[in-house]
Amino acid sequence: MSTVTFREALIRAMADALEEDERVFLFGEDVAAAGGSFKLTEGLLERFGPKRVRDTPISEQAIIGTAIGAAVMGLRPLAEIMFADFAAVCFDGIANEIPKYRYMTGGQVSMPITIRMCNGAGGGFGAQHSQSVENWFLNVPGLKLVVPATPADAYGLLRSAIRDPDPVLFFEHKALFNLKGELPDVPELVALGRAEVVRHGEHVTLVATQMMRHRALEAAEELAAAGVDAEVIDPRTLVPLDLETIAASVDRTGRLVVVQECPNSGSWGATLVARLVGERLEHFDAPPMLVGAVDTPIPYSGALEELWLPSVPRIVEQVKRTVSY
Amino acid sequence: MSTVTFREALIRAMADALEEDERVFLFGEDVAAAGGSFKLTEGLLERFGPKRVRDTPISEQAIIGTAIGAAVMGLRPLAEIMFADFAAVCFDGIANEIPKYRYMTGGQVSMPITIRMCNGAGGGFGAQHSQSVENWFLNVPGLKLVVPATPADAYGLLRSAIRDPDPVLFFEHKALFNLKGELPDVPELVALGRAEVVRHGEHVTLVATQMMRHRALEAAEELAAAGVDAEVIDPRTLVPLDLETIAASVDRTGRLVVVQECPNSGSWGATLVARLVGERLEHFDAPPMLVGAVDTPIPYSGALEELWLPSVPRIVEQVKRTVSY
Amino acid sequence: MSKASATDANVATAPVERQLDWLHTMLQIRFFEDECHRMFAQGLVRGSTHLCQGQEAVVVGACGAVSTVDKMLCTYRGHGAVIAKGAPLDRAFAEILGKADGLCGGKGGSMHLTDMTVGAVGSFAIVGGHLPIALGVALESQYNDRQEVTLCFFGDGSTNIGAFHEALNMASVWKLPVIFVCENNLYGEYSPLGTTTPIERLSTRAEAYGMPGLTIDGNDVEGVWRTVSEYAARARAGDGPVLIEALTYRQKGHSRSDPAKYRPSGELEAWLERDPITLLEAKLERLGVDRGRLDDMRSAAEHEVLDALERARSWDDPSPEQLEEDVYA
Amino acid sequence: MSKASATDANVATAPVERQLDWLHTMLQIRFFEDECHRMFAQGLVRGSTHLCQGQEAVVVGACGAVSTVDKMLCTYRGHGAVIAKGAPLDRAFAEILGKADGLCGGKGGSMHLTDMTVGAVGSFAIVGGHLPIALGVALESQYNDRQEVTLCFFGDGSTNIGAFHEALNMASVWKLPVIFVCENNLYGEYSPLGTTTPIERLSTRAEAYGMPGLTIDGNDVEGVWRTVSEYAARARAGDGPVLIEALTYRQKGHSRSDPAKYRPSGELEAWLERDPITLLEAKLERLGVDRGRLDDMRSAAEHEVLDALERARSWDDPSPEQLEEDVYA
Ligand SMILES: Cc1ncc(C[n+]2csc(CCOP(=O)(O)OP(=O)(O)O)c2C)c(N)n1
Ligand SMILES: Cc1ncc(C[n+]2csc(CCOP(=O)(O)OP(=O)(O)O)c2C)c(N)n1
Ligand SMILES: [Mg+2]
Ligand SMILES: [Mg+2]
Repeated sequence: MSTVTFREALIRAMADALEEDERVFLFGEDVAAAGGSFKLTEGLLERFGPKRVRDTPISEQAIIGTAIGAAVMGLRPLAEIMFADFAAVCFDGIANEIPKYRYMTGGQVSMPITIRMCNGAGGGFGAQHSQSVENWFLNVPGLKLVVPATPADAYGLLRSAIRDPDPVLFFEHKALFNLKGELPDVPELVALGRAEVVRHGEHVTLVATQMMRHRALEAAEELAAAGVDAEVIDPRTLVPLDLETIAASVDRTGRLVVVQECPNSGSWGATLVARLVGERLEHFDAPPMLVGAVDTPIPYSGALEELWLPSVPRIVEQVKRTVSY
Repeated sequence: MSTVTFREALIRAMADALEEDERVFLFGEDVAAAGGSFKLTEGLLERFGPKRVRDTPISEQAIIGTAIGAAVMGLRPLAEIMFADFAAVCFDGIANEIPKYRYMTGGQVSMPITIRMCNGAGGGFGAQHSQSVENWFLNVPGLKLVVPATPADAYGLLRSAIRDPDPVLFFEHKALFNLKGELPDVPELVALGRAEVVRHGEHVTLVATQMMRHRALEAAEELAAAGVDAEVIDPRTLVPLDLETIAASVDRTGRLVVVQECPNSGSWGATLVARLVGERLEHFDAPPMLVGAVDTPIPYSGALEELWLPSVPRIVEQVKRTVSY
Repeated sequence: MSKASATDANVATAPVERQLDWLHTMLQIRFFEDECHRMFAQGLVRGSTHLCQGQEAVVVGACGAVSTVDKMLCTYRGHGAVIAKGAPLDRAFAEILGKADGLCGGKGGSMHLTDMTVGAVGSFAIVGGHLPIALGVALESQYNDRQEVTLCFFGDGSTNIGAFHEALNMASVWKLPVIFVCENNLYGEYSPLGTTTPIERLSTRAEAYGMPGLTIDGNDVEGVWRTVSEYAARARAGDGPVLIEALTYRQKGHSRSDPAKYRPSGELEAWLERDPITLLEAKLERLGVDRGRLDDMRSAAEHEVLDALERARSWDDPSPEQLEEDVYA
Repeated sequence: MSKASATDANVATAPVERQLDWLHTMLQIRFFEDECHRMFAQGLVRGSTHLCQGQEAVVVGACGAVSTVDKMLCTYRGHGAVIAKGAPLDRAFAEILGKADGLCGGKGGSMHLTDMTVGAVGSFAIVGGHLPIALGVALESQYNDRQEVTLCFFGDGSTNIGAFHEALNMASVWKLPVIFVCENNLYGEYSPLGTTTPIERLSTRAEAYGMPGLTIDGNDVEGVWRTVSEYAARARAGDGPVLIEALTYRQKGHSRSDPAKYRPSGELEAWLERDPITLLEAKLERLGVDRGRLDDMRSAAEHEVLDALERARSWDDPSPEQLEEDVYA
């Protein structure tokens, strides 16, 4: 067991995957010689050489296309799109080709692609470099969406994503890169589609991912002092979604608050609520609530960005309202 | 009053807008000389000339960029993206630039753009030419989303969209082009953000847009024969959304079924349900339900495509379950 | 018409039997699409269809220059390319009819014929979308040290979309074995090339990517075969991609609903005189093949097509369970 | 280094006073960015920042060749361009500091400085994203029969993205008055141009779009000014766009976190000898301006910058109500 940062866990996962399977190759803008814009791929070129670890031009459509063609032929492309917001410049490949290719060919091909990208706000990167773009893909069947919050999950989920025969969008939150956590010497894989109950509680279920998981947990500790015992669940993957774990918790607590770093319209939280109330309305003792961002682009100014993000006090406040409903 | 097709209503709306305001210009692939791939712009080049009605290369990013730059400088671009699915090849412009430009410049510019695009399944166009891509944009604040179902709405909403100072994505459903309806000689504008109660009813509220509005209405007539009196509401615009009209109906009926031509994850219906239960859980006498498509790409084969689409019998069946809950 | 070719010194002539094979395939494609046209007119199939009639020499010559293990990607106007690459006629028809035993189980349709077993990696209907994909297909063979090439067909109008640019640039940087074949049929939908593209010869765009570019007669199947053979050899040797512009003509409208009224008068007629099948038949006659043999081949091809269609029509629609299959592996 | 220019016969020389103006602006930009660098180092501002130090001659020469009613779009490395176009130093600082009276109310930040009142239509941080937008800006002036031009700056690495291709092609088809200025500073982030781009001279890409393309010395402010003046006149006359590749050098790392260790040794030193400010000062001395006047100008510029910063720092943060403003009109 050792203490590593989220960044180190990612690098370790990529190295182990490259080691394990000759078909895996890593590519993207400045991932090789420079070790990544966020230093997330440091040392990998040196260790695996230029066939396995490749720099590309600034050509996201070409990056995604390369991933698709190589996957169809049996390689296991591990592509990086630097800021997740840039998924917009290669959206056609991600939304129209990757998730439909297998279906449209009647199962002739599989699509074992992993696309890593950095999402998330809080760093002053502004409206076009801070979005939680996993929400853009919720209505696109055929993609898996992974949103890790800890070094161990970053490692374990990335390994699972790379081994997975299906396409995975893997989101790395910029605010977590330096977060520390434990990693076993032989770290474990974490299966896609398994939520983690991060804190057990009886009065209310909080569901949150990535940076918001940490804020939800902080809120839960504050709430405990006020006598509210919150369960905190991190779904870890949005597709597939571990509805059972969340539903079981809600059936027990009767109360649900989703905390998410995005506007609520078209969010994963809204989808979760719609599914739960459709199946188990009678289990809710209070309205299920979404604590999200306001319906605006993400402002640059620190003063405004902190207001835009769901804060610990806002979470606490909503939970208190929900439990006293 | 005269009877016109949906297509004729659109052409009339564009002609009237071009007539009314010199700043409006129409452009896109084959919209001018050929009168549009779906003949939706026929006669407009002849009437307004090549300055106002323009063909472009197959360059959707250039089309959207042109719209943005022209709007910022005060023109009122009316752009066509042929199939809505192609929004994917210019997604960056639509999701990252258009809805954020005003905000990111602190209100220095406005963005009076209308982008028309053809969405919808049922015609055997396959997985990449049939999607209801309005759902891709739900999590992107700053866009307005318009989804007309009748010739009169097509006319009235398109005129409003073009006059609107904000960016509007205007979706034209391919299955409706030949649908006939009444249009007054001096047709009226339809304000964005106002739902229409298409059928009054007491037992359950059905909410649906575009082709599904017509199926919902058909289901309602069948249900009436079985003694179930359904209210049918067409929101007409998803952003802004007329929550009040829908909420008032649900408060009366206590039951909600959303019918939508898309997978339920990340859908506008899921957002609607989450908002309603968050505000008025106690008004629901039965779980709010989504009748959507299965979580797959859209199959080509007619046999499968009809299964993929919510059908009148499936709607009827769900409503019966909901009212007898 | 063509620029200097890669190995001018060594211009091959194809044996007559080989040319007869090409003729056979071109005839199959022609008859296949006649039937497609008819089925659409009769409302037997849905959606849209895009015929490549008049362009058969490009795909037959190019696919003839590579082998089954080589790969090929094409557009929605891809019936010809997929048949030229070796896909069976009956399953191709069945796909267009939306049948369970169609090439793609009925889930793809006319615009998306795919047959991995013959290296027909896909037909793509979002303009330009497959050019970047061709890079990955070619990379895999480079990665695994197999000297294969990837053919990538696309239209003239497609050279104005961003994906074209990114794909050609990166293919050149990585020296990927891709043969980019631009089927210049003078129109993108209803727009003549000159209204959307400010240069005459699309092959000059190759210079922007530091790769060879050349323009050839796309209605001369042997010429196409010769050029693609040369550049395929070059690509296999590790010298990277090429952009070949094949000049040809779309004899029908853009899609089933297009009567193609925008053509200047006389244009179609002039190109019909240069119909690639007529040209090849005339040449074979000059080479001593007698007319009777050509006529026999023509009716054989027609029968093969009609038989294949009859089989395909007798097959079943997909079953409801198939709706939810093939999303995830 | 440069190809034939549009009006070779008629090579203008700029009056000394004009050149002194340029020097003044270049010095302001240099000092402005020194302060940005310092503020980031001190943690006073957040996010990222991209300095254009060493590249000032490109933006000052180009903006100097057009007027306030002409429009300009640039990248995240745009402090210099926006100041050269005439934006006030204090409000530019305030934006970077996230203040309510920043150019964009604190909502844009370092990468998005915009000042519509001086024709600085935007700074864009998604590579290539603004090239298509420049088309619309230029179209508006063409549409309304005003003979204005639109300057559009972008980096060398940006010439490999699809938006570049679509924009240059359509600008040429529509003969839009856009001056595309590629600031070739040898690197895209940490990648030297040669690793991502298979050609030497980016200006040759203009041929693919049927527009003139030329490569000039980007550290010679007068040369930039002269070339842009010529092609702006051509664009105003309705003859369409141009691609100008200005060779220059980024003296700092890509962004604040980059120590730029990937540079070959000696490269920076060689370029520092060709620093555009040093070059211009030397030239002005040769033209008879005395060193004292240059020194005075330097300290004046420095004081203007420091004063502006002091003002900006005293201003208020945005108020909470401003969070939800400016989404819709
Ligand atoms: C991104 C995108 N934009 C527009 C279309 C609609 N469209 C289909 S085919 C076509 C014309 C393509 O012309 P070209 O590349 O010359 O090929 P051809 O049809 O002539 O074979 C267009 C515009 C599309 N399928 N994809
Ligand atoms: C679409 C997109 N991909 C990647 C990036 C990340 N990125 C920011 S700047 C940059 C390098 C751009 O290089 P160049 O065009 O030469 O401009 P320079 O920074 O040298 O001025 C990259 C890759 C981005 N902002 N947008
Ligand atoms: Mg064509
Ligand atoms: Mg650069």
